[in-house]
Amino acid sequence: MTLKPSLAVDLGFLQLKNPIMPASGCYGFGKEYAQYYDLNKLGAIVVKATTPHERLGNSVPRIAETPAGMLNAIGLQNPGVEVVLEKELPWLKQYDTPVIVNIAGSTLEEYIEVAEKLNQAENVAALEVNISCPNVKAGGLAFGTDCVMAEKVIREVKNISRYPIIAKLSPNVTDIVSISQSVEQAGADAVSLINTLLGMAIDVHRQKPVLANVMGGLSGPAVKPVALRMVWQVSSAVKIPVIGIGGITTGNDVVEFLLAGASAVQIGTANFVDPYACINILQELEEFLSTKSITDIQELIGKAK
Amino acid sequence: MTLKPSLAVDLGFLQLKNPIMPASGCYGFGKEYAQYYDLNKLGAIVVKATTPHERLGNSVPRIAETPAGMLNAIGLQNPGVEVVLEKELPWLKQYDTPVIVNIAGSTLEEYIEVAEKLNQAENVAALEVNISCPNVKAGGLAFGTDCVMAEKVIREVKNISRYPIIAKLSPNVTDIVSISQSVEQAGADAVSLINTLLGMAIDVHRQKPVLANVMGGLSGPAVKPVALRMVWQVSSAVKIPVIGIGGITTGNDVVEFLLAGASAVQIGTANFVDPYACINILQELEEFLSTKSITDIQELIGKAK
Amino acid sequence: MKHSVEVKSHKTIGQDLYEMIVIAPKLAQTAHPGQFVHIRVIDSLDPLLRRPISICDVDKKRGSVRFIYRAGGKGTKILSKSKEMTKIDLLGPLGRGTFPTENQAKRNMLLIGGGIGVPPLLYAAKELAKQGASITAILGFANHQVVILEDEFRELGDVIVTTVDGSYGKQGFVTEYITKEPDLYLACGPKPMLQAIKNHELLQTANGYLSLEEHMACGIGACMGCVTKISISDENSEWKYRKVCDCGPVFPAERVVF
Amino acid sequence: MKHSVEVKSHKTIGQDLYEMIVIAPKLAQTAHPGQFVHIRVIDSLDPLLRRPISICDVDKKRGSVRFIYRAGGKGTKILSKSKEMTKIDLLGPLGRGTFPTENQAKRNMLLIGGGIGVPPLLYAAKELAKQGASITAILGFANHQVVILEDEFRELGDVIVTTVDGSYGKQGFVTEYITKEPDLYLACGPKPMLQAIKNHELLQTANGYLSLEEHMACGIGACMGCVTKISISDENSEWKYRKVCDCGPVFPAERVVF
Ligand SMILES: Cc1cc2nc3c(=O)[nH]c(=O)nc-3n(C[C@H](O)[C@H](O)[C@H](O)COP(=O)(O)OP(=O)(O)OC[C@H]3O[C@@H](n4cnc5c(N)ncnc54)[C@H](O)[C@@H]3O)c2cc1C
Ligand SMILES: Cc1cc2nc3c(=O)[nH]c(=O)nc-3n(C[C@H](O)[C@H](O)[C@H](O)COP(=O)(O)OP(=O)(O)OC[C@H]3O[C@@H](n4cnc5c(N)ncnc54)[C@H](O)[C@@H]3O)c2cc1C
Ligand SMILES: Cc1cc2nc3c(=O)[nH]c(=O)nc-3n(C[C@H](O)[C@H](O)[C@H](O)COP(=O)(O)O)c2cc1C
Ligand SMILES: Cc1cc2nc3c(=O)[nH]c(=O)nc-3n(C[C@H](O)[C@H](O)[C@H](O)COP(=O)(O)O)c2cc1C
Ligand code: FES
Ligand code: FES
Repeated sequence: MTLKPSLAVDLGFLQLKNPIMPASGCYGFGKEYAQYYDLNKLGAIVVKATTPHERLGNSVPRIAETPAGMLNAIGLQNPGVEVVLEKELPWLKQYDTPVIVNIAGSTLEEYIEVAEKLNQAENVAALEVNISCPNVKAGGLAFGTDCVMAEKVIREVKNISRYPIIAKLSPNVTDIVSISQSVEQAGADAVSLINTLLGMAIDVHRQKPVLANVMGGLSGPAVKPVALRMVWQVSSAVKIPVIGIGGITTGNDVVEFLLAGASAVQIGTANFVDPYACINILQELEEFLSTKSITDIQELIGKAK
Repeated sequence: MTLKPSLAVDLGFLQLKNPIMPASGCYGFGKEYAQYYDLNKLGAIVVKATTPHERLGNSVPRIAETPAGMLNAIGLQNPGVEVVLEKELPWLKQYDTPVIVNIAGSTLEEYIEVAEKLNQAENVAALEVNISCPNVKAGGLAFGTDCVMAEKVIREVKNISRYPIIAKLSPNVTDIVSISQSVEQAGADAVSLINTLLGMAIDVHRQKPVLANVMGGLSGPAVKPVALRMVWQVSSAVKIPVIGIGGITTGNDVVEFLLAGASAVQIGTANFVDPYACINILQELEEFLSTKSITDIQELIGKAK
Repeated sequence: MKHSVEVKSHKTIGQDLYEMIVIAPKLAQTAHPGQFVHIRVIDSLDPLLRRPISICDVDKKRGSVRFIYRAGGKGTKILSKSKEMTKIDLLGPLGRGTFPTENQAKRNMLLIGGGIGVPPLLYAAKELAKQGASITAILGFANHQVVILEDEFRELGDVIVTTVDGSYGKQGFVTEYITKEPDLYLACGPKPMLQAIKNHELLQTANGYLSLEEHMACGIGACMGCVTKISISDENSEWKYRKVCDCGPVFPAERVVF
Repeated sequence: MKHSVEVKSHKTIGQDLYEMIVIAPKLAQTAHPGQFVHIRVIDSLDPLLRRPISICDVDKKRGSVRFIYRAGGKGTKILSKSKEMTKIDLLGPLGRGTFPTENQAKRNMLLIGGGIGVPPLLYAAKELAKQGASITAILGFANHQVVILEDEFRELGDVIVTTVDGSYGKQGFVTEYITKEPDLYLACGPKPMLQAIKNHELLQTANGYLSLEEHMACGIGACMGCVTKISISDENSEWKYRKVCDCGPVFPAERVVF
């Protein structure tokens, strides 16, 4: 018999007991999933995007199903950073799993404001700067699709924040490599990708877009090939660790992202399909390693190149 | 009882008996599907990309299945424009369905060369200029992701060709609207979109990319939401007709594209799933119109806006 | 809260309408009227999302739970093909906002259901009847082919059935047959119906509860997908988005903002 | 050429191995040895593509066709669950490059199969045996659990079974048991095996045919997905890509470029 494989991964600024973390916006602040399993089993938790002030979000419908995927247009509904500081983060203190706070804003100033406020928190392991949300007018997407703006927001947040910074990139760009290099240049400690692809669906009976917001972000298995390609490209172009996101639903999917060069992954939509998704994936991953007699998961990172 | 609905659509430069045409590269030159049904039933036929000289294409595997989609990296294998002129186009003369020839090249000169040669053909209704193939090094994609280059190649081809020009756009861009406006400016008579999204898949057992070419083009139902969104955006931004492509497998999918602003559609991957796809879709479309008592399909174009 | 349950019986009970009974003792024990389950109709990536279906009735003794649903779209059509003896994956009971069925003895209860909104009212009606509440049910349908549960409601109280096309029962909408003010009303059905009920002149002072529907992804409160406008005070028109899956699906009528 | 056929029997015949017999009179009448069908394993968008499976045997009288396949991945695992009496959608017979089984009377035929490459040789062997050809089959497998069709080949000629791990028959690879030059050889199996066969010293002057596999989308020659390198002349090493689905799946061994 072989030894139990080591699942730990090292992001440099953060050591994780395993590479699995729920993706922002797909896991609330953890409470709902805590009814299903112990959150300490996760490598880290990425919480819902936080903005300086409460946001009501978009009108409904906010959700549309698409082939092997879904569209969402939540519009960053969240209670604002103050409430997150007072209620959500303290609740997460009962777990020793690192908490990554996803931050968003409509202006550069908003990003700075929320990052600054979060410096007061006691249990934040890193900030994930969402420069890629397609669901907010004048929102993050503009920052994430332009190298100069991306560089600027990451640099400013990095300057102000006491935490490591993960830049979350948008796939809705011609050249993901140059965006990733810009944020590396700006001091990002890691990049995570992808956020959702901009898409839409139409209800042929009502003859109107399904989503009240018309367009929304496409996620789920459908986007996996695009995500994997971008992780492959970016991990060859930057020195900072890459966190892979997009359509992961199985342990094998995680292996694909690691082989493509990701050091860790995030699970989004799969949590909706099965609340135990993260746990099942973790188990499948462990079985994969055992079957292949791989003792250290980090061997896999970038191995397909 | 209502009258049989009219399925005819008018692209200005071309009248089609119905809006359904097979997409380039997914239908060869029609011969294979002619064994299944009468090609005269189609609105038009778009044939495989043609280059000035024969191209061998990429190594195998060239095909990978993905969730509700597939990747291909054919690499524009084709016999070259001379053979197309001598063998393939003459064979298609037996049908009165308009033939649209998809052209590609690695340089501006190649596009011009192939367009020039095609002026000799007797049964070409339009050229579809593929400035969006992700599978060729130094290939079309570069033209399709840059406004200046896109404008240039379309303008030059338009100048040299005696046919209406359809510019086939790549979805791998930050701003599809400005690309579409550039080609409209350059004189394109229509735009067709989308070509494939750049993606990849990894074989976790071999620990290597599935495709010999590493990356390939993602097509099929998975991409439909992205295609639909781009058709919606582009049809609001240009005056020339828009031909919708991407993941169409049912009559309802066609209705979605028409409602989003497409004047006609192309069917790609669905032909592989079912050789009768175009015919089945056509029938579903007719049934949809009958059920909704719509007498003229053109009523649907852009109606969801 | 996640169950793999066996389909005990599954049959069609009207045009595109299905009744599915599953063996799920834990669910039967814990479910409240108004709650729902979130069903994975097939172990496949397409369709990807679960489908929310209300609990129509429970049999605590036999440990079974009944659902009635319309096979209208892709997911429910697939569900309708699941055979007896096979297993189905579901989450539930879900929803903290339920129909108030406790301490309602001797009160006059009006239950108003529209189409596929009728089933969740049955469980509520049974619980109310047990306590001796006096029940009137107004059940509205599109036409005769989709009339369901009439007999079962008749066992519990007075029933008025309406059809839009007049092909069965009274012709018209449910709201046309509300004739006196109840102590409490419970309603489930399409949004326009719920709005008309809330605004009905005879229901302005009665306590009422509305069961809402919204497109859902997670079904458990994590994605913020399924919100509805709920007023935060009685005084003014200020509202916040509340999650239907978590704070609902049943909300006090006076809080629901249309 | 597109058929909706009924599954007559479907059973497991070894580790992850299934035998499926379908009622398909037209297919049975027209199929040649070496041809394949392209199967839609489920009417769903996931998995999206058809799966190519060789024709293992046909019964022209009963109008049935037999397939043997390994349920290894997503699509074939779903296929393995299709029950008797249900319908399956398939295209075929496909492939213009087939095993030459006509006018081979009295000749010495060597059939070499590796693993799941064995089934398509059975139909060829039967046709050859009918004409009185003398048949030797070398059938190679990974281990005892996946040995298939041995008895049926024994009815048609001499058989050598090999397993890589020696758990059954002779230990080793099929190429180790080629002991004399046949008039004609037919082979199907993994690429490295086919390459070793083509290069085998005893097979340098014999006529040979190899059945190839490649990832396919359309299966009918339209997508250019499934190409393989085929030399265009005997003299030099020039090759072109030819479609396995259309020009193959069987090619003359001397034309196949590895
Ligand atoms: C709390 C709740 C309880 C429900 N109880 C019942 C019930 O007991 N019986 C019944 O027949 N129906 C019920 N519904 C409605 C039912 O969920 C939808 O009809 C069903 O999800 C539609 O799926 P589909 O596969 O038929 O359609 P599709 O067209 O395949 O659906 C596409 C997507 O839209 C969503 N969707 C479409 N219509 C609705 C809708 N009306 N409400 C929510 N999501 C929708 C689907 O869930 C899916 O994500 C309930 C809905 C909710 C929210
Ligand atoms: C002409 C031909 C005849 C064949 N005959 C048989 C047979 O009789 N019995 C049998 O067991 N197998 C046969 N195969 C191989 C069989 O097609 C694959 O094992 C099968 O497609 C794998 O699908 P999956 O769902 O198991 O795997 P998945 O991993 O789900 O497959 C993913 C994708 O890769 C493709 N793929 C994976 N492996 C192969 C392969 N070896 N060849 C072609 N495509 C592949 C699949 O078709 C699918 O598109 C044949 C292949 C070809 C080309
Ligand atoms: C309902 C929903 C809400 C999301 N909200 C956020 C968010 O607040 N911040 C963010 O950075 N990404 C958000 N995302 C994007 C996900 O974190 C993730 O990048 C994306 O869904 C792709 O991963 P998946 O395919 O595993 O879902 C959201 C996604 C979904 C589906
Ligand atoms: C196998 C394959 C080959 C293709 N070859 C071409 C091509 O030669 N020229 C071109 O413009 N597009 C080509 N395409 C893109 C399609 O025409 C179409 O734009 C794309 O597949 C999206 O449509 P679909 O989802 O319906 O397949 C090809 C697509 C596939 C799958
Ligand atoms: S469905 Fe996710 S919050 Fe309600
Ligand atoms: S699979 Fe399409 S050409 Fe062979």
